[in-house]
Amino acid sequence: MSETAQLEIALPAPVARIYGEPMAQLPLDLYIPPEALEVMLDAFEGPLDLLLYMIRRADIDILDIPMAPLTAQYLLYIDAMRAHNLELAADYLVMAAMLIEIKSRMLLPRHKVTEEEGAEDPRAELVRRLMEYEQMKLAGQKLNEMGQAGREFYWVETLLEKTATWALPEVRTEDLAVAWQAILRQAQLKSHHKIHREELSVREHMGLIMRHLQQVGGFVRFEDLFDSTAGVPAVVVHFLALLELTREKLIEVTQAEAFAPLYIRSALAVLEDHGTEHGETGA
Amino acid sequence: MELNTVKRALEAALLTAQEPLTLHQMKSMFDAELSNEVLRKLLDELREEAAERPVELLQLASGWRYRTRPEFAPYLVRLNPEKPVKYSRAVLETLAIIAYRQPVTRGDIEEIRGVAVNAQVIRTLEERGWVDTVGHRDTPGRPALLATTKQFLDDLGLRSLSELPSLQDIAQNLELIHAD
Amino acid sequence: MELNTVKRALEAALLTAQEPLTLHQMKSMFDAELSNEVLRKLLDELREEAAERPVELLQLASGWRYRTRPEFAPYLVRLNPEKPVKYSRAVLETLAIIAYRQPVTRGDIEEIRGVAVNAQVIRTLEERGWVDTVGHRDTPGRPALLATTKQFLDDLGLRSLSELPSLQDIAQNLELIHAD
Repeated sequence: MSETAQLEIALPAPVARIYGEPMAQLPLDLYIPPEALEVMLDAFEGPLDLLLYMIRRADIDILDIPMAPLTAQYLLYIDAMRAHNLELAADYLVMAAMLIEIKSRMLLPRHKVTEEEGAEDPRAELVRRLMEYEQMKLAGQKLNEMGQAGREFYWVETLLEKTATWALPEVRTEDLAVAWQAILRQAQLKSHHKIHREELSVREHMGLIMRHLQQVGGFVRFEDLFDSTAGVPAVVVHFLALLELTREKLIEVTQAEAFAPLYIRSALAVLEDHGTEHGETGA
Repeated sequence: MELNTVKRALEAALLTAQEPLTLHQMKSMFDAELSNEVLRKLLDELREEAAERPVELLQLASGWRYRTRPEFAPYLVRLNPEKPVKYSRAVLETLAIIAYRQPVTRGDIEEIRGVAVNAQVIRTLEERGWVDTVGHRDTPGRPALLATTKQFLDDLGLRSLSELPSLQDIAQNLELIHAD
Repeated sequence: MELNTVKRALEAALLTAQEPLTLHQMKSMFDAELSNEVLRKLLDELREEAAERPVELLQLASGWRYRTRPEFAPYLVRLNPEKPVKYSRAVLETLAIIAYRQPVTRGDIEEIRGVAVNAQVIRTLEERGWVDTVGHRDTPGRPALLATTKQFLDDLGLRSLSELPSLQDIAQNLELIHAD
């Protein structure tokens, strides 16, 4: 199929000149009413897309593109769109220049080339780009046709009730220090709560004594509160804790007479006794 | 439309729903009217079908949902990709006060923090096994005295409370921060 | 431990997981060593068991996960307040170029499409989690190299890029269309 043959068929005589290119008539199969131009421009993804549309619509062999009529038709569209003041992307104009350049190179006398050297065809790069673009355009459509999460299918995700052992928050000692700092900062208790390391051990032992008293539920002999195997420092701290509990009135220490055994019980137990005496029920 | 297709569609919906589905929502899936009776019957069938499966179909307050049977939780715990949640500031501060000032009452905690202590905060610590009641203070209302437990020490990798960061250091750090 | 319990635990894990599970993750659920062969066999059995159910067990790029069968989508769509996204041609063509020609720069995409690529187009794909930057080309401006993610494959139900429709088939289809 020769370039000139195509030209003669499509363009018998120039009826207009666009970009200096002769135009015979509006190609009927590609004619688009001016009011549809804007829609058309939106419909194409760019000059390659427009060119592909023209080629496929006119049923042209992409490997043997008649450059003259194609260029003429392309320029006609571009010009019509510009005439309607449509914002035309620079890409369309770049393509116009490229088409004109290829077309003029086609018109130059060609060197005799062997079949293998056929890559010399000035259209080769354009054809390669058109084919690559068309492939990607179709690949995009194919991807869109594939099943997609949230459209053609949904992921299964059933409820898993978190039990008490499930992902419990971790607490490190630093977290407690930070928490204490926050308490100090907001309550300005700095002066009130400077507590020594030793005092903390006392507090720990206060808890141990209270827990012991609660388990027993009544009087405990003074000696029984102490673990003689715990070592002197522990015994001393334990005794300090006992004194502190007495001072805070959390426990009651009783002794029947001098040198008689000391008995300890929680202040609450005392309260419950009183409650019973007064005919009330204890907690 | 075949009733079996309806049932399978319901199953698919219940397996993928992020929230329990109401009967109303389930009905909205189909063009054809679905009576409450038929819907109930299909849900009952799905519940029975799940008998041999590791999930069960539950009717919850807000609707129907598949839930993993609890006996599989131990295996799933190991997969847990999400970070464990963190305790709120209220919980951590309450824990710090109980740890450092024990034994304390809820009133003591409120006085130190300067705000009311939500009962849930203390319950969280009790449920974790870190805090318990070691007695009651002999004051009106006989408030519970709270202290930390051995488990608290174990879980924090401490041998005794004296291994907690010293309050003096904490206070000094604070002074330094404010001095800057 | 009974093999059936292992299978049921796997099923429970796969039904609740919010992400596809890898073989490695599945093995970590059990104290006893689980060989790849046994694990594969159990997964195959689970896949067969799902035959009559509205879900199917799929092997994806990042692991195994249950999903609903496509024929139930029309019912499930009605429960979802959000309409499934429809991507523009620009987005789809850009996605195809990234998927088939990765890693590519924005310039490469513009070269193939013959038009400037709107930044929003690439952002749409990045926000969906389908595309991300995997490096930079050592040319002036050091443009970002874009590639598709595992999530892209997961969301399309694929194990690897090689499962994408082949470009050769697409090209052949093209010839057939134009031969008509």
